[in-house]
Amino acid sequence: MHATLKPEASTSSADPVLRVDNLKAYYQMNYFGVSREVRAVDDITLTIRRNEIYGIAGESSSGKSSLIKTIAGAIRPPLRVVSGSVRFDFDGRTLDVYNDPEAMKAARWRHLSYVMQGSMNVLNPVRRVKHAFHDFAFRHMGLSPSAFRARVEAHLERIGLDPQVLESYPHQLSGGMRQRLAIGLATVCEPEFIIADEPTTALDVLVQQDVLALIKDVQMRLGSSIIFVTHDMTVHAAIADRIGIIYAGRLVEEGPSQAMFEQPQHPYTAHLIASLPRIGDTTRRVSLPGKPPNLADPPSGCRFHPRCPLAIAKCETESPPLVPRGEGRVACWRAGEVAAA
Amino acid sequence: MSALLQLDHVGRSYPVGGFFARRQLQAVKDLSFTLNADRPEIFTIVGESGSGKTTTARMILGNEVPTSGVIRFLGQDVAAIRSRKDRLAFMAKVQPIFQNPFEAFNPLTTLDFYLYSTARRFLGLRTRAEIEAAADKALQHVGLSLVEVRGRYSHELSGGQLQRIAVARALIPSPKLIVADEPVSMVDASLRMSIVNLFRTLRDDLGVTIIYITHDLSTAYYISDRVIIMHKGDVIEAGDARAVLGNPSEDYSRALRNAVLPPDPVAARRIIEARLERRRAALTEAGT
Amino acid sequence: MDGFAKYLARRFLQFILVIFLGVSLAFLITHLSPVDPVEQSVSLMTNFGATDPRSVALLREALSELYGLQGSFFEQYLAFWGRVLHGDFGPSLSSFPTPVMSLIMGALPWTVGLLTLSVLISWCLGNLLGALAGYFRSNLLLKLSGAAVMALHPVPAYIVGLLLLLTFGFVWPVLPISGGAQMNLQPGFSLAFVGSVIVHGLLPALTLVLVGIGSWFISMRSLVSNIVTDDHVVYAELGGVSSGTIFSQYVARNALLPQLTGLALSLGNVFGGAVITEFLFNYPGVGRLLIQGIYSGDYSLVLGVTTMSIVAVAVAVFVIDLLYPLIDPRVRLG
Amino acid sequence: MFSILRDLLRFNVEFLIGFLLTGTIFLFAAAHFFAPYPDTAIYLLPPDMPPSAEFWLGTTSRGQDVFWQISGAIWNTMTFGLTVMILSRIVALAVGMVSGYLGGKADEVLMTINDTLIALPNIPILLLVYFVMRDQMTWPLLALTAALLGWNYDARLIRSVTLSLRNREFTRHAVFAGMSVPQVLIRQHLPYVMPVVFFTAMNNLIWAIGLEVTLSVLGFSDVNRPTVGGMIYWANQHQAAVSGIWWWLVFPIVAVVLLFLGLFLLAISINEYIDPRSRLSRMGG
Amino acid sequence: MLFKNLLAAILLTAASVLPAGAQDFIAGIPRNETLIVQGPPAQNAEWFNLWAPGGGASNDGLQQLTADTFWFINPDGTGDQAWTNALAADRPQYNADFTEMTVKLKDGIFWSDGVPFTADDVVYTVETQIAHPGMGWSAPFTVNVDRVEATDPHTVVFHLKAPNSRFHTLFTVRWNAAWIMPKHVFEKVADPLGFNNNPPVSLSAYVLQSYDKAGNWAIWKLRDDWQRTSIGMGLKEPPQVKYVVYRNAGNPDARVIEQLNHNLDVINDIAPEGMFTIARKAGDNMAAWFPGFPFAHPDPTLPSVLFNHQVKPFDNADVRWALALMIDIRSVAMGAYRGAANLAALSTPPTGIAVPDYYEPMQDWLQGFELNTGTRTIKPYDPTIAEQVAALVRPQWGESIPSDPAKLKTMFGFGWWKQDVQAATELLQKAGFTKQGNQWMMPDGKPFAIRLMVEGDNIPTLARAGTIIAQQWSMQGIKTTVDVAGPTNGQRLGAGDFEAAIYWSVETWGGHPDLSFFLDSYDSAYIAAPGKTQPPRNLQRWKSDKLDAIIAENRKIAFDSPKVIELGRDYLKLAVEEMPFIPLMAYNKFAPFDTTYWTGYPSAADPYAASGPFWSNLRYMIVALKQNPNAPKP
Repeated sequence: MHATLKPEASTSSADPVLRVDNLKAYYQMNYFGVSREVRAVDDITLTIRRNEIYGIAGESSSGKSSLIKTIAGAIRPPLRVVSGSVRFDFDGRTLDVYNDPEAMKAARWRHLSYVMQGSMNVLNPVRRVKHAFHDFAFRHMGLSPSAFRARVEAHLERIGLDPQVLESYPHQLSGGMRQRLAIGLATVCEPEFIIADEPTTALDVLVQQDVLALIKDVQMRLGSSIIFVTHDMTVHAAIADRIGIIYAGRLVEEGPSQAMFEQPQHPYTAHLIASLPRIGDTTRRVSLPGKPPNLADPPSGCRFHPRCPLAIAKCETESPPLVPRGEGRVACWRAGEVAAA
Repeated sequence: MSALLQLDHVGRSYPVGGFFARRQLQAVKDLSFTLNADRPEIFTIVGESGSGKTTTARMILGNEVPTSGVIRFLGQDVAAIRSRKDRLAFMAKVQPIFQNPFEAFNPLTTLDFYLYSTARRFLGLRTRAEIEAAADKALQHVGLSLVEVRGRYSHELSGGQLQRIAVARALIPSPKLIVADEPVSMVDASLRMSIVNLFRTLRDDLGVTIIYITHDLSTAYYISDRVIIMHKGDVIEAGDARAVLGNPSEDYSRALRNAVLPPDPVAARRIIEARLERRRAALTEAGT
Repeated sequence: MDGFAKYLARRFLQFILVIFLGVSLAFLITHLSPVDPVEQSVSLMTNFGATDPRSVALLREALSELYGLQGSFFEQYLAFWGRVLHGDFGPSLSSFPTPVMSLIMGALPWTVGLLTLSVLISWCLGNLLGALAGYFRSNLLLKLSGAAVMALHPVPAYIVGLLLLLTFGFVWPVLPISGGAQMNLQPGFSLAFVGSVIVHGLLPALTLVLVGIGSWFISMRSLVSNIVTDDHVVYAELGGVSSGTIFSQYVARNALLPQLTGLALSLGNVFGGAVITEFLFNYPGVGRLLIQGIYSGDYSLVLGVTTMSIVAVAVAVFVIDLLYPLIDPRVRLG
Repeated sequence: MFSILRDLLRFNVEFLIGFLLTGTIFLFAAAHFFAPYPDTAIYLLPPDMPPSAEFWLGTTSRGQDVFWQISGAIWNTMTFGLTVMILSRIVALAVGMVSGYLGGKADEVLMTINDTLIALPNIPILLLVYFVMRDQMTWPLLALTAALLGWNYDARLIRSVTLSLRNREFTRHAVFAGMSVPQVLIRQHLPYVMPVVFFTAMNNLIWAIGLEVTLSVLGFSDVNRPTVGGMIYWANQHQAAVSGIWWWLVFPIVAVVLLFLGLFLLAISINEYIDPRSRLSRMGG
Repeated sequence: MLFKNLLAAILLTAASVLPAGAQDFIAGIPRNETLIVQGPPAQNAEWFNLWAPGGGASNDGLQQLTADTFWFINPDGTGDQAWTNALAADRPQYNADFTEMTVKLKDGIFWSDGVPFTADDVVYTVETQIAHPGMGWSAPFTVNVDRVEATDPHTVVFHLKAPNSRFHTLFTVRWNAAWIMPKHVFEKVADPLGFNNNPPVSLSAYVLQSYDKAGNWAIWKLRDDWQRTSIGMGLKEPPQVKYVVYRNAGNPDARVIEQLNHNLDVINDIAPEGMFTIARKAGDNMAAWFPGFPFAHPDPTLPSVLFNHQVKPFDNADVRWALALMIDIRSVAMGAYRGAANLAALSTPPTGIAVPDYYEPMQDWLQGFELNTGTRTIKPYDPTIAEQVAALVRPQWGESIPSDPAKLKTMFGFGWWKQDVQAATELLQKAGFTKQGNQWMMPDGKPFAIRLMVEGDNIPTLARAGTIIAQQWSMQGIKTTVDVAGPTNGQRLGAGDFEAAIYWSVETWGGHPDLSFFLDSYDSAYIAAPGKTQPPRNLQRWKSDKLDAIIAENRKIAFDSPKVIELGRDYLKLAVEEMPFIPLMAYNKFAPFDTTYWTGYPSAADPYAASGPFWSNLRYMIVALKQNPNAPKP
């Protein structure tokens, strides 16, 4: 095993680069009298350390995407931050995403970059790719135009892209190339922190493998922290140092990936892992009963209880707190019993 | 043995490219296989994007016409079915399941309308009660009931539920063949297995043959009877699913097989690590 | 390239077909007109003098022969196409025997100059304001100018022109309200003449700009408000790209592409003249010529103008279709 | 239906203002049915009276009450404009959707017709048709003619929307659910096309009213029927603009602008309401 | 920022350009030597061939200022002062049976290119036109002239195909006439019909200076040898108007604005309201036919309600009379002209010599005229209409309206028919009509409805009159709709494609009592079959044996015979009895003059010449104008 690929998290440093405290972000909608409040991010606290890949997992509309958008400061009405804070620590300076907009704007791309889902649409379709690099990165680099160009080309080569792509229009590139380009764009300034929203979803298996390797490569080289979202547990298994499981807007379990796959603490996590098919195994997989909760009207108590095989009376009334357990944290009244089940 | 579906050296090419540089893309090349009418099975087509698997599905459904070869369904040339009456008769026997359940249902149309329309058009039912009974019966097959669906819109249900409703709708005319194009790729992992399990039930209990089109080798392995692996329009490998997927013989199939990330951090990391090593080696080589 | 050639051939065929159908329709309608050019000439020549009924009959006969209006409808139609293919619309009936073409050519520079400029100005201004208003939604100045444009939009051209005419010709008489240039000034590229043309064009041009700006504004604003929610715009904002760059390179640039088709159509329509504005300001353009032609039953003239306009619009659409791939990289490269 | 109206009124300021404006003008226009004098009657009142307590909007040089003239004129002009708008919307919808959905030969034929009509210059054609029809040129016929000239550009827009809908999965799904072409077009595609229809409807209405005024100014109007263009026509005949009878021209224009603003606000708020995106977010999900 | 810059740029441009725009109305021509006249837009502006169709500048000064012929009649004049010998040295001389006309020409007249004008030009004019059908006077020459000869350079003899005592009228200008062609120019041309005659040589005092190819203006300059023209010979002083500018001044509003801005000295036609605006705003700088209300100049044409006698029930004189009696002429005068109408009960325009020859002497007859309604006889004439109209306009115009009935008659007309609904009812009943509720039914049981055709905005006052008459008839139970015919008006009138129309079928010399100008064409021989085109004048297709007799009699006598007036009166009486059309008034034109630069315009008080810009008689006004000493100095 290669030394740098140890699954153990955060060996290099333990100081947090991102602190999310009691973050609540709700969709507050009012359409012609239909008022709805969707608690997409409901009281989430987490920290991400330097040089760490933190994966966020959960099913669709669990709020994982809203969480990452809120962290990135990429929210638009009707999604609003209700309370809590998102703070980054760059160069010893603390930046509150929602209190220092100017400083945040200056820090973007230099310290903090973003890889979006659907790389198809993130690049301006009517301009050549090189303009995107110029617009996003030029002012941070302090280089002459030609030196900048050289730097960008070198960077692209390093991630396995022909610098010729700079002269292309986005739609001329394949999905895999675009996704690689998006990662190239996000890393050209060598930021400390990268936010990635479903970076490999909708990619073919071979390309996905390639892109994951690229992300890992870049991360190791730059020593950046990455927070990324995907519903695909196998992707988390492949590159996340730690994983946070979101269910119905809440963080229900968090822990080092190895430990989580070996011994999930929350019944939902356990189910997610158990339902994964694997080649060579045709034993019948059971699926989770019931349907995902409606965030506009979530279940009482533990939000997972209607679908939980271990649910007891207490789960219906009392919401379990997220408490440390083992190497991570878990929010479940019967956390100890999951592994046994 | 009578053939339910027979593809005989089927090919399909498109003009592609932009305004000034057009060329022909051979999306499917010389594809042949036969499904037996007497023995229902799950026949899987595995391939990445651009492999031609979706084009194949569209040709089988009659949405596209092969540029070469013939597709016969119960002996009839699919491409020759033109009149609305014949189309309806054909559609009663061959039904699709689409990739994205949120896309497959118009968000502004209630879900039950699809069920009712199918029942009315293919079963010739007229009264409200008959139609609802048919819809309910089909929903029961997928573990739902009309009460849960009536008057609902697609956004009110989860992807897994929608996909099951899509299956139920396809079942209403008692089709012989269901063509499912990437039916689980947009469904959450936790719900994916419920759909896949459903296909098994359909095959075993209702005797429906299913063409399952996917890029996901693990679910393909999980439910398929037979499989073909396509790459850039060509069939790379074909045969019994367990044999082909468990132990692929062609390079491409093997690469595909090896790219599947296992749900195990140690093993998964090893795959990424190996890929990374190759990348670095390639870059170093290029650098020197 | 094979595909492109095929596309070109098909598109060209359609282009020809559009012109053929359009001109034929115009021919049909003009020839159904109840205004008889012979009668118009007869009444012009007899209205004010002592008239002997016998000589009127004689005159009518002579003119009818002179104007070449004998022959069946279909024969006239064939003869018409025969002439048009040679770029000739025949003699004008109300200005016999001056060729229609030379009448149109006399009026065309005026109209083309006036309308091309006004269309371009209103297009640029409307799109700029619309894009700004769509992007900077909360800017008060933009909101106000938007409201002004919106209020102006439904006001008919005639009223806008009349208001300008009254304002600058009557209340504050500083601008010429009639004609294309100062009287007794010989046309040419002299400073005096060009200056005079510009001054005379100000009010009609302003009318056209004010009238035209609204629809560009509205469509651009709605295009922009759709584009601002596109991923690439959101992404650029997340990338800390300056709002000026986002506005010009990410928003306006994308929104302008569909507007180009509209611009081409408007420019094609230039050849039909601006009937009301030219009528009001007595501008010596094609629009006024057209009205005169209609009034005097000069269907050669009307048909000439209409045909020119049809061809111009068809060409404009054809050209923009051909140019579009050069303008929009998505179409070019698929 | 009523609850939609209530929701719109309660929760959308734009709709409220638009509704009030349009409603007021509509009531004002409808009031002409109860006018104290027939709207074609002339010289019943002292001419040229400026706005006053007795004649709120003054009187014309023809001895008509401007208030009641505008009332009838707005009604007639609106009827004309709306007729043109609705007729041309129907044609645009039918042609655009059928052309976009069916594609192929049908599309080529329809689009060639469409392009031909785009190339035809409107004003001369309308004037000529007016000449040809003369006495028979009643306003419904004129509206029909205008409608036939006014749908083509919008049909292209609708076609492009339908074209993109045609390849959506739900369209194919609908076909496999046995829905017929009209069912697919009306049930599945129409909701997505409606915003385009509404958006273009406003421009079309403006165009139609502008056309009515243009024809009237050029002297092509039925003088027996008061319209906004007709009022301008008669004001011109009496040189109201230079004679200082400003109320004869200004008030009808103000009424048209207010009416348009009202309709525009209604259109954008209804558009927001029926827009699939907004409907979906309203429904949740 | 952008807006500010843009705004600044616009303002700056405006500031620098606007004053330039206001300066120098006509390039290079002194304003105080220039008369600016409203002309029509010239289509085909480069066409100066007056003798062939082709549009061009004919009415933009070409015929008014450069063409000449034998005689002129001033339509506003009376007696001998109305007659002018132009190219002819004397009045026309006919032989006894009117088959030969001899014209003596003045000596010393030259074309503007220095070629002398001779009898050969006249002969050439007639012969060339006969040889080229389609030329303007080709048809009347062909019909009338057997042979023309120049017996000496200053004598022309016309040999006619048939007796015609009015042949000279072809060469007598009221509005225009057969103009003499320059033989030395046209004889070099292969096709006189296709020749644009650009630039034209002039036979009169002015010559073309420059013109707008777009047809918006044409400028004429006084000839250096102006004395060598028929008009110049008679002048004692040189004309002060050096330049005449015919310009298309746009719509009526623009005309008013331009005159108030002193950019248009002579207006041809505006609405009464525009006239009032000028009167109000221009103050002393304005002149008009009447110095105060009603301002308007009455043209010798007679707007009437025309009926198509070939359409039932308009063939019935009782119906026509009933319709006439339903009209309240005061409302018509007020509505059409704001009271400024010169009303006419007789079928000839109350202008020029018609006043002393017809209107004044026939007042007694009119007052005594009795109409049989079927149940009784009434005397429908109301001689006090002028006073009644005066009373209606006095609130607005106050003291400027005189109280002397004689003066009022010159302003508002001599009288008209009193509105008499009862008599109209009786007449309709006599004609077999019945009334159901407030709706008249025709004898065949159908509702009596009328489509009243008007031309529209070309002649707004008549359209306005039409709407009022329609309203009055409608109120009396005959549903009348106004039908705007626009440019098709002339054709529809000619083709008989109308029921009733507001137009005129009577035009006179104005300055001469002979009515043959229109009356000759009323001969029943010329009446076209229904649907066929009727030659001009008898648009109502009135057929009457008595009328035919009058026409035949009139043809036999000489133009200047005193019997002409007697026959005229016979015709007028017949027209009152049969009411073939309802005469309304003279065609009053509001044609104000700007006196800032020029004074001495003709007026009701001094009607020395016609003043309508399109009238060829205008030349006599132009040479008589005097510079205003108070004009702004250039």
